[in-house]
Amino acid sequence: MPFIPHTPTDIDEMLRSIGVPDLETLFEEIPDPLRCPTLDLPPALGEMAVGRMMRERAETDANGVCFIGAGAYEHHIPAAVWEIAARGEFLTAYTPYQAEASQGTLRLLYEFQTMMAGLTAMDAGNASLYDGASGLGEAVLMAARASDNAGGKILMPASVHPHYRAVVQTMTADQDLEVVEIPFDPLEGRILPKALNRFHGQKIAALVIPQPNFFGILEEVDTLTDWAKAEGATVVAAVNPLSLGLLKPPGHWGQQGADIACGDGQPLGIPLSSGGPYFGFLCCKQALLRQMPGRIVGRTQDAQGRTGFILTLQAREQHIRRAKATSNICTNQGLMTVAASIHLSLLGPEGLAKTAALCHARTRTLVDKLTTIPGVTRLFTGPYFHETALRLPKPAAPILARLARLGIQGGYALGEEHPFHDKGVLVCATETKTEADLQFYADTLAWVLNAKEG
Amino acid sequence: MPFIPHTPTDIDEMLRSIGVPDLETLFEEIPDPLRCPTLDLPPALGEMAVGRMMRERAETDANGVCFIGAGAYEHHIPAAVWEIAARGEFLTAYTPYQAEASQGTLRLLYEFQTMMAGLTAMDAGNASLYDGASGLGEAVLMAARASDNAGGKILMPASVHPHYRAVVQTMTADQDLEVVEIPFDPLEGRILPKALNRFHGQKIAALVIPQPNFFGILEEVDTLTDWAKAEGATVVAAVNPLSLGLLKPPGHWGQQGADIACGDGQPLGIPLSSGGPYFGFLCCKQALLRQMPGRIVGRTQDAQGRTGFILTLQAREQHIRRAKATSNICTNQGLMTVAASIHLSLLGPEGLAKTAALCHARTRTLVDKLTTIPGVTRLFTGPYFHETALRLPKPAAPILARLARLGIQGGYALGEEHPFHDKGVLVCATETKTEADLQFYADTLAWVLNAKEG
Amino acid sequence: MTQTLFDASRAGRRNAHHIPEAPATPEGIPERFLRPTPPPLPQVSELQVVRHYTRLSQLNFSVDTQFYPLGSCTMKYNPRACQVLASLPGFLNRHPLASEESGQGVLRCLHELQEMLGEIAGMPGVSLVPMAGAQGEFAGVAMIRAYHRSRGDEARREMLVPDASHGTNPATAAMCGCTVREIPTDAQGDVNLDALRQAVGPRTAGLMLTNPSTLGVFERQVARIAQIVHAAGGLLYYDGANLNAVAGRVRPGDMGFDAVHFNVHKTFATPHGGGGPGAGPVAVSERLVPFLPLPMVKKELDDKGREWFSWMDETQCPESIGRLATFAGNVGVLLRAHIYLRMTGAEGMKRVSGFATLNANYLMARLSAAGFTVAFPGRRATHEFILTLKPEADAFGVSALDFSKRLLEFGIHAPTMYFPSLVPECLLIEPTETETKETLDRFVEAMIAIRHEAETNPQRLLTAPHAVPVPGGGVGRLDATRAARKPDLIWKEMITQ
Amino acid sequence: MTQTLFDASRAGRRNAHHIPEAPATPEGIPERFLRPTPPPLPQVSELQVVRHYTRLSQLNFSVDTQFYPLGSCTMKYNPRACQVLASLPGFLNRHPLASEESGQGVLRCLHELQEMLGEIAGMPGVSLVPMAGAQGEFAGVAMIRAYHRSRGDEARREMLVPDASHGTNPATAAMCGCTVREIPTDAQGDVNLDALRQAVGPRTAGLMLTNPSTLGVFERQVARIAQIVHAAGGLLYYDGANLNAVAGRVRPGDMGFDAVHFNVHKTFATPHGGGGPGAGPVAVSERLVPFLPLPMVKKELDDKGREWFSWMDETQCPESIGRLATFAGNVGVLLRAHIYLRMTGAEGMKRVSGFATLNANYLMARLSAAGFTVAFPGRRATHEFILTLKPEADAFGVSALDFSKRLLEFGIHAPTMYFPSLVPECLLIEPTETETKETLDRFVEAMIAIRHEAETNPQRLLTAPHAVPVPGGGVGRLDATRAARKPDLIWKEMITQ
Ligand SMILES: Cc1ncc(COP(=O)(O)O)c(C=O)c1O
Ligand SMILES: Cc1ncc(COP(=O)(O)O)c(C=O)c1O
Repeated sequence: MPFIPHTPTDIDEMLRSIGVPDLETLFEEIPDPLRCPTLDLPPALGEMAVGRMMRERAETDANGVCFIGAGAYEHHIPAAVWEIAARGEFLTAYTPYQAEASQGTLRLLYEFQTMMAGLTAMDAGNASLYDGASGLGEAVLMAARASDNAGGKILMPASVHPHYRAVVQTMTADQDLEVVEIPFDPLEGRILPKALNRFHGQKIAALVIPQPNFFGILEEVDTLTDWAKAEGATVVAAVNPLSLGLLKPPGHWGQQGADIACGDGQPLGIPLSSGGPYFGFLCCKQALLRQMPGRIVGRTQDAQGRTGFILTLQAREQHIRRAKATSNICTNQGLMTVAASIHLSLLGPEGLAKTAALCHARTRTLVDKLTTIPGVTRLFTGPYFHETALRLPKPAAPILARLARLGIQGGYALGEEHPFHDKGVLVCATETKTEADLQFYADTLAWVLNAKEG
Repeated sequence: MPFIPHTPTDIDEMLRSIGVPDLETLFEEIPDPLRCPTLDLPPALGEMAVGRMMRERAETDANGVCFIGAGAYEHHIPAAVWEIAARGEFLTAYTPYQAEASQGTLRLLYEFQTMMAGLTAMDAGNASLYDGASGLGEAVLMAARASDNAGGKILMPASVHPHYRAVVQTMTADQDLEVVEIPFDPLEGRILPKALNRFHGQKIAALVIPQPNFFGILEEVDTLTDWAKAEGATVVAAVNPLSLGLLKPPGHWGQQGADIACGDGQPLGIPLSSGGPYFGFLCCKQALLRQMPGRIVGRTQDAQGRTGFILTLQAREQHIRRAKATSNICTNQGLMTVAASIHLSLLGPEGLAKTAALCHARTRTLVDKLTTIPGVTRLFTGPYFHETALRLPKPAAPILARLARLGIQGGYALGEEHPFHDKGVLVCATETKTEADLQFYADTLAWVLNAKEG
Repeated sequence: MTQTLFDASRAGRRNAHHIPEAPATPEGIPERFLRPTPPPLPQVSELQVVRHYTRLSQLNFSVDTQFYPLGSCTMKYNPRACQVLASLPGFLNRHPLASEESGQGVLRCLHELQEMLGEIAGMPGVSLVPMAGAQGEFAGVAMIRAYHRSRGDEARREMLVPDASHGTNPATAAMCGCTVREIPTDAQGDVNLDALRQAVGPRTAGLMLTNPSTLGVFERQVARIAQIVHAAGGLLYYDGANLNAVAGRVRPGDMGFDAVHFNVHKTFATPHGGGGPGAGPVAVSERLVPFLPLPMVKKELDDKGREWFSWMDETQCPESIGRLATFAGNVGVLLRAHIYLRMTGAEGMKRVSGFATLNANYLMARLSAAGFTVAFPGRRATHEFILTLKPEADAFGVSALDFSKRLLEFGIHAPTMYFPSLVPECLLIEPTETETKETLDRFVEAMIAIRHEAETNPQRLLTAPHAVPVPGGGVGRLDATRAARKPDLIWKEMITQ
Repeated sequence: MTQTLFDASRAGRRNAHHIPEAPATPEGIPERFLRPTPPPLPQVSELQVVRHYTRLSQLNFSVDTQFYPLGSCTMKYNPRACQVLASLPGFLNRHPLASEESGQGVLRCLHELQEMLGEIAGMPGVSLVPMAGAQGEFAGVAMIRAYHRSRGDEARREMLVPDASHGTNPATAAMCGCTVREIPTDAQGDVNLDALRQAVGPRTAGLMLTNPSTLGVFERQVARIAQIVHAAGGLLYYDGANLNAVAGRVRPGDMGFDAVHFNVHKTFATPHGGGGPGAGPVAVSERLVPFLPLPMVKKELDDKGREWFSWMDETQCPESIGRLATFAGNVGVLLRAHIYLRMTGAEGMKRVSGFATLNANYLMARLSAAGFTVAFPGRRATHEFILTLKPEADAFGVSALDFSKRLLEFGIHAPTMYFPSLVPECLLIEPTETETKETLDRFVEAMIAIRHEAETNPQRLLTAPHAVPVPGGGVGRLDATRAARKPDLIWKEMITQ
């Protein structure tokens, strides 16, 4: 059944060539006591039956109108993106070890690296990491290794996505790294540059700067970058790539720019898909190139001088350097970079900029509408991109549950990560939302807040 | 907007090369009085907006559990079929006029012709016609041309699908052809061979034999074929290709076999899609080859002796023969043959046979279940394949409307085409229906029949 | 790759996950109805199937991979949005005979399409049923005949067609029981009006005209032509295959025509699928409305004022020429056209014809400047134009076919060859509006390079192609004569296995 | 094709239908936060994009188009059903933080997958979070460290790995703050037990073992190894990359292991996507359950007795090593694995390992009979085996690399080269269970032909490939040294434009 093409004749002939009487003999080296009885798995289903089952399950998973962001964003994905990205030749290839038989993937990755370096205003980019959070983990490890202040503190703003911080925590737990949290200003919802003063003169390996931050607020990236560079620290920018259609790219922050830019590529054509697969991207300045984790594609030539592309700088990687590699990463999120490349090419500079601008405008309208509801106010005063925190007059979680049942995924309850903000909700409206959607949300929220409990 | 890549610079340069001041000058040959004002079309929508609109519309189009057949059948389509058939290189090619640049389509069509000829037990097949009904129209015209009794009557059983008969009527209306209807036996629901006796010795150009017929009933194909051949008539078989996994192929009917086999290819991997695109297939015996309408692909060689495929016998076609062509058909249903070829290859002989057998078994079970409901009986006594007619105790149309609102498309009301059978309903259960589906239908029908009007 | 899937077949190989469990012998079907052995189909694994057909696909040229300037075929970009949205499960899974209640979404789309096509045609009636251009023609001519018949005018059985017309025109006329009379074209590419005047008369059923014509020029006397034919009692059929050149600028109805078909797989960018499915909806003038083929979609308001869409059939349209399809035609294709039109709008349609025309005229100007001979040098190109390679053929002994085959090696699909047949050694070139200037420039360079080669090494052309840019380089020039002489149309080994 | 999409870019070219109307300047964002000029992205039409990437795709070898016997990577057929069903809109469009009520479908699937993987591993705890094998390893080693730490045993920071191990094993250990100690392999391909006994001790955190090993043999002493490590207080990590060979026959848990990762993109046939996404779920023994990475899916019965699925997070699993992904890992990939397992079942899983092993042993037998040197001739192959081309290298001056490059020209992807590095001039060959005997026979023929060529015309190998079966024949052997010497990693002209 499982896609095995052997006919009875094939099997006979093959066993005869090998010189064994039956298939089980091929397993004779497995010690008997280790053999397991038949596995207790659900019975095998034919494709038709499994199809019906999965369709029924997928149908129960309706999203409603979604105003949640918090690290994953609903965007319009042009139809061409996945029609092309899912072609068998992209989908069913392996990592391009044999360059001459993988020019499709390799050339595409070179173009992808170029686009990401262009977006972030960096000198180089890799061919993807797992996702935004683990990408930040890699970036922090890379910064710690590469920093002039290696061995120093890693400054991590509390305005970074809580899951990103959790992943960095997991990834650095067994390293001798001191990750220090910097609190955000409870009024503005972002790091006040003066909050850094107390670290002045301490050995700072790296400063992480989120833009926009978890609350959607824009950090004072120039000031923060300049402060860090003055301290000799490596600056790690954690950015939303779609926002870079509009926002200043990390490479241009402050006087010298950030050193490393990372983030989650999901907003660039990747479906929400309950959390993955997405992809992490990582770009850096020239000087840090050889500290970069992950695959990197370079341009080269064949003997006739024809241009070709190939995996390069492999001396950084686990299969060559083993315990001394820059990371253990092997398989990354290749196919997602195919989709992102197609997505970015279809949008172009103007498309990306306008999408970002429209996301911002939509969220502004939403905030305007929601904050006319009595008791609903903005939680923070800082300028925001396409997401921001509101305070409801009641605890947020039950209200959001109510909204969900009415067809609105109304946002992310801040109380989950910031218990002191149990009335806080993070809302986001992307370009996918119409004026009517925003009004629907506002009307429904007003109604729910007014309604008797139950 | 509509996918036009020209930049302002391009336009300037191009106009300069042509030597005109502006684009409108290129239309100067159109007489002014003929120019129309701006069209009154709905405003252009971006892809995101049109996507949202279409998704909303598609969501209103739920089928429920479908027991309608009547010429279009719900079957399991393996996921691989359309994943491969929809590849750009198949999808966006034209008719393979340049053979050397179209070997994909051409080789596939050669394989398709082979599979269809194999299914029908004929000597040759064409590369598709529009659909089953128009295919029967072409087959009748072909038979009339080719018959030893050219100029004679065309015998058309009333057990042929009413829409097929209607299309033959349209297509032969302006030809000097006499199409004579043969009534079916009201008890058995099929042609009794003795009904033909009155045509004995008349000049009969062709006899059409449906298998299964419109009511799902199996005709006595051997006897009918032998009778027709004895009269010198050409036998045109109109068959369901999926049934040929199980049923005797037209080429083996009677002593000599049918001369032409046609039908609708929809059951071979084509979605229901509110009626199209499907495809018509047409196969014939060697002797009739040069009377066949439509594209035909043949095997040939290049100068080095390498095998290649090419459109052939084009002297039959409109672009060569013009008014004397075998048909006016040009564009056919190419992509559907890609899907059908993949579908048949995935099923193989055993898959097709078992699918057909299971359809039959499911329908038997359904009929058993439904006819235990008081007042529900079989309308005809003849043996059936996977569809048959029932008589309800009340007029069928309102009952079916009720069922549809309860999530069951319960069948086809015969009253639409056969007013005297206003309580008749044609039901079909394919392999896609589970035991639970059948029971759901039976329980719901019993409830509806019992319920008070309203 | 020289394997067919039949070579790969092995007895007993099967894809179990697609094979349902079924009773061994079908109860209730007498033996005489049954097939004694299973049908001769390939026995291959799913991976073999996927690999085989994926590799086959790569052997094709297509719009998605190559420039495809095939004249009269409008091989422009087929938007993926149309493809994806027309394939939504709600549309794909609906049975054609399911309740109208469960089809309001698709029926609304089809009704909108009817309205939009009527507006583009400038005509009051539309039927979407015809499944390709040729069937649209059939519907049109059948309606014309029905019209005459309805007036008791049985004598009108002669259909006039210009000599440059597409083969489907005369073939259609013949299928509708008409005799065909060809009208010659003048040196400028226009219909010869004197000849037309002589041809019309009481036996004239009508005239079938393609405009822009198949010669790549706009028929300037179209209003006069309509007048002449109408005055003689005939009706006018407009072959709309070339509408891409004029949509949104002139309308067949305004030009005096009585019926027109659209090739939605041309003007409205539905994919051609290597030979279909297309769709050939027809629009008609007032007098032909009663005869439109069935079914059509009707819009009404229900008692609550909501729009309700339903099918119109024989009972409502007793004079209809009848049905042309088992159900409602190629609905899925029509949906793609509908989506395309909703994305394009009126202004977009005008841009389509504008830039299709710009590209054709640019290409014509550049090729002409490069020394190639255009067939109608005094004329503006429409969305396409004709080159005659007669001078090259005379000078170097190479034909339009040789040029075409050599173009394939440059990764460019050949233009339409030898049609219309009036122009010797002709190539009918249609770049379409979705191609860039750079692509057109590359085409010009290729043509110049090939002509240079024709001069210096004609043998190279005569034996082309050697290797086209497909995996493995493809086959060389195929022997068409051999194919026709002893037709090998099926893999006999499979059938007799 | 030598064009990049950047060459094709032209200022002002745009796909208007994807560009929303938006305010020119974003109100409310102070200027200092803004990008002064739009980002440097290609400006190309949709047709250019589609054509470019479609043509790029055709330059790849892939399972869908070629035999791909890449050892250790299990390049078997990726069922399209898994692809299509995991891509249903309900799954694709759900936000990771949407209400659990709106995710019962996907959560049920993930929970079933947890259960099935636990059964296949023979272990009680499963977390699906790790996004590839290497991250699964990280989770495993981090859990081992957390376990020791939880017992106050801070000294155990040494990780043992066989010298033939995959590079991710030592790299992972290092990321988890361990020092790595390599254990040698004996001539039979088994771990050298004496060396192991000497290595273990109070600093031993654990051992990472791949079984079947990367040498293509089953580690026969695995029970003894487990005993030795456990007795010394270490834990055992099972690199499950090669489970395709033994799934359904032996279980890591039964062999005494404490943690294992699955490469679902290998054993469970999820597509590798040219480099991911994969997924590397982990299963663990009882003692490691508290440390599993978050989140996991929990099943409960609600008050009406209905199953209810929800996420378990830090509050319920305080000892967890924490999070590894922003959300729940590569859910879409996990769905594909789930569907595959639901189609396969227990019997199917056993058939998978059976036929993967049959194919490998057949290929090994035939190549051996043809005179090639297998690395461990006394052993059964598992799902893969190693050939050493040392004799050919010595005799003809050609390397495993040269053989590999020449194979590409036969339309066969090369096996894994030069891994494991213990075996000189090695090819690690994994045919997988989904390939036919005919394909294996063709591989043997190709190998024989290439060896013959090595003898008669070694230069042909040394300069291979000249033309691989992709459109245009592809590029020749690429210069890796040049690439590394002066890295050219981005198209600078684009950025600086
Ligand atoms: C001028 C003209 N008329 C009619 C047709 C026939 O259209 P179809 O192929 O859709 O039947 C064509 C198609 O090539 C054409 O070019
Ligand atoms: C033996 C072995 N271990 C670990 C890995 C790493 O798995 P992944 O690439 O999924 O991170 C691989 C992948 O090639 C492998 O072969």
